[in-house]
Amino acid sequence: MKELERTKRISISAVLFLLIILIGFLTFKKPQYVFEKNSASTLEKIIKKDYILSLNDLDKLEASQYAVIDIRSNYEYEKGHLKDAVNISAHDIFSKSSIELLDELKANGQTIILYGEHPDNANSAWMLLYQMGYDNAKILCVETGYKDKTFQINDYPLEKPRVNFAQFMDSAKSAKSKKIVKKEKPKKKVITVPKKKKRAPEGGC
Amino acid sequence: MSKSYKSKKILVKRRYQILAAILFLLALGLVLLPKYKENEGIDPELFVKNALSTERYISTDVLADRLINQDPTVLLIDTRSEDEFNEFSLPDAVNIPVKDFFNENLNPFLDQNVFDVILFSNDNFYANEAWMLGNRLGYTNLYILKGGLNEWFSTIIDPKYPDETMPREAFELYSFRKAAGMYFGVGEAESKTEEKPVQKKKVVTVPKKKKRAPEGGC
Amino acid sequence: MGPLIPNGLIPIEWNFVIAILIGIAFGYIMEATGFSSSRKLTGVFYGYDFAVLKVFFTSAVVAVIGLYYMDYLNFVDISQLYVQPTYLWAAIIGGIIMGVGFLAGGFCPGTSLCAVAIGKIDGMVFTVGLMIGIFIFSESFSILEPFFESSNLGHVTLVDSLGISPYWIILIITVVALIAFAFSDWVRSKVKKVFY
Amino acid sequence: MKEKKQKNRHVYWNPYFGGFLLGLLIILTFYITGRGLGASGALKSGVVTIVHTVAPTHAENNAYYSKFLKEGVFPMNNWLVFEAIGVLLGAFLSGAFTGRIKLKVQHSPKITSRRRLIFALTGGVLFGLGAQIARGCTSGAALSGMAVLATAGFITMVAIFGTGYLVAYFFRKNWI
Repeated sequence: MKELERTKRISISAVLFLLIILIGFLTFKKPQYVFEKNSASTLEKIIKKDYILSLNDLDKLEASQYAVIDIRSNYEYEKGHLKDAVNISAHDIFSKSSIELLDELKANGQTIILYGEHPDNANSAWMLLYQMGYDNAKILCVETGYKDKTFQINDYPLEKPRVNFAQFMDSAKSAKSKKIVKKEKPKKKVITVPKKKKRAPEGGC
Repeated sequence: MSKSYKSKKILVKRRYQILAAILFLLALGLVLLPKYKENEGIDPELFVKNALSTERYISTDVLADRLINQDPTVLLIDTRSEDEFNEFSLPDAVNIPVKDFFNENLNPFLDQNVFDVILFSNDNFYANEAWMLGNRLGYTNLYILKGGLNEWFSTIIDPKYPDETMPREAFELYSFRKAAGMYFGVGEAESKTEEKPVQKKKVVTVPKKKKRAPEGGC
Repeated sequence: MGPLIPNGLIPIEWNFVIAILIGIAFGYIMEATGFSSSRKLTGVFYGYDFAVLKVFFTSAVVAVIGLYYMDYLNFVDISQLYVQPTYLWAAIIGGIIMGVGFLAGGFCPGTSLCAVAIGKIDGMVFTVGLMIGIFIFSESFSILEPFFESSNLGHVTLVDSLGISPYWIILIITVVALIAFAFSDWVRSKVKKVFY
Repeated sequence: MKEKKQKNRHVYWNPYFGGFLLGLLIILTFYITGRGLGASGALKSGVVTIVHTVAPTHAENNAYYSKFLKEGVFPMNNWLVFEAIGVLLGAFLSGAFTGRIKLKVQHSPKITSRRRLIFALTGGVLFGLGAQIARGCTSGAALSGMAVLATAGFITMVAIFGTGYLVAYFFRKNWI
């Protein structure tokens, strides 16, 4: 019966344990926005490349199926934009109205089509929206600009090399071969990436 | 047994019951707590902030300068496909196609804090994708070569001769680019034909980042 | 956030200092709870002392509840914690051998160290036995290896094995533990007292 | 009864209190190091070191020792070894505070010291063997494993205690 006198200690420590958990809850702030998709599944989606549309693809879609969103700044949008496009500047993507609009589009099953000055800008916004769970988002692969003071929108040749690099280098080498400047070739570089500080926990037993 | 002992025993028993109830309630609390999806990586708000910033871009001129000065902290990463990489790439570049981003042998090149990793592709697009993936996971030191190889060729390898009307800086830039172009192989065919680009033979050692090394079965 | 050392929040150099401090706390708690006494330990099998069961289950339940609360509150990332790999048959056979060894020797490795520290000769002999056992295993490793490496299920948790939410598992474990406590007290009241 | 208690210095903590503190310690350990507690790993390092000192080539050729022998790393330079040193210190402190430190063989009055020691040795050998096969002992596999809901932890725990109850009858003379 020696245990009898000792329950006070457990009670005290249990109360402390509860207090710690309580403090934890009080200091806890639930993140407002979270990424729904993990990085690995995002990468899979990226490899598929089925979310990139050209202007032709856009024409084929029915108007009720999609909503075009212009992610450029409000100022640029005012100067000129694609017909029927809605402006959600990338800076205000978390504003209440933008999120509401995006949610509504998602609920209606409509495709969100993003475009900006350059596919890169649209891609950044797409990466955000896709990872946040707006898997109905797509990119319009276009470049926008102005010509003769009118808004221009053209397909952008994505990741297309402008010249054949290898050939170009070969010809460049021989063409100007007379102007040789003596110089040392950079030494072979040995790249070692040291382990990052973050260590995987080891086994214990 | 005395009376006080008996009452004490009841008190103790009650205490145990309360403690048991606390434990049970705590466990029940876990079940009942509203679940939210835990965020992997950085906050989406920070993600946007980083994505909107243009700090990640490094211009071809700056890169050329750093390469010529043999800056040891530069690590070039080619995010194009392997075929394209084999055909041509920048000196000492490592090929990590975007699809291999999480490849356990290649990922340590990206997820580190020693080198300034400069991602490039023909354009910005693939490099940007890789950068965004890293951005979300909080990788530091990732940069993008602005304009990619296209820009590299039109500025460093084959710069345009500036108009006569342009300011002096344009000519200075032009001569820098011209010199840089020579450094990167323009017009050296006769003397150094045997010295093809060396990047493929480069020795690269990556320490393997072991996950959960099954250590010790005691 | 946590775990602190793997995430580089505490420099790795502190690892061994922390190891010693944690060890001291571990040893102190074990000794103070009576785990240095083999007769107290084996009491759980004869019903005269349930300290092992109580300590074991209380600590497991407290730890698992605490860790999951910490995970919920983002103090620690459960998925980063070390989960030992499950080698199904190795675990079962090893457990059976350990069970026999427990009853014969009256200690387990951690408690035998406590017993050594307070001068129990049987504890020291047990520890020597442990090392001999490890030696035998290592020497016959080439024979045992196929079995040792077989039926590897990977670093699985009950969540993966049973496919239910960890929170329900915790609730079930807690209830089982509480029932076990009540049951052990009842058994103890029936069994003849043994003084040691 | 009271006298007996005092004489034998068996005033231990309330097991629930001990368990509670141990639970907190496990949380702390996982929070700081990302791993659990352990004990037998330290002994394994000890064995590896001894074998490596006595017969270096043998140790390097053995598939099991060589796992723990890395170039330039002393096998005793291990987290678990330091933890085990701590355990010894901690237990000694606790024993010293309560006056439990005494060189003796603890055994049931029904058996001799000799028998107790023989059984302790056999038990130790079996436990050492089993702990290696199961990749962890009670503290390492079962206790820490249960804290993170590891399947291996539960299996090992059930196997140890299940077997314990099955064979308890045969060893009753040693303990009761």
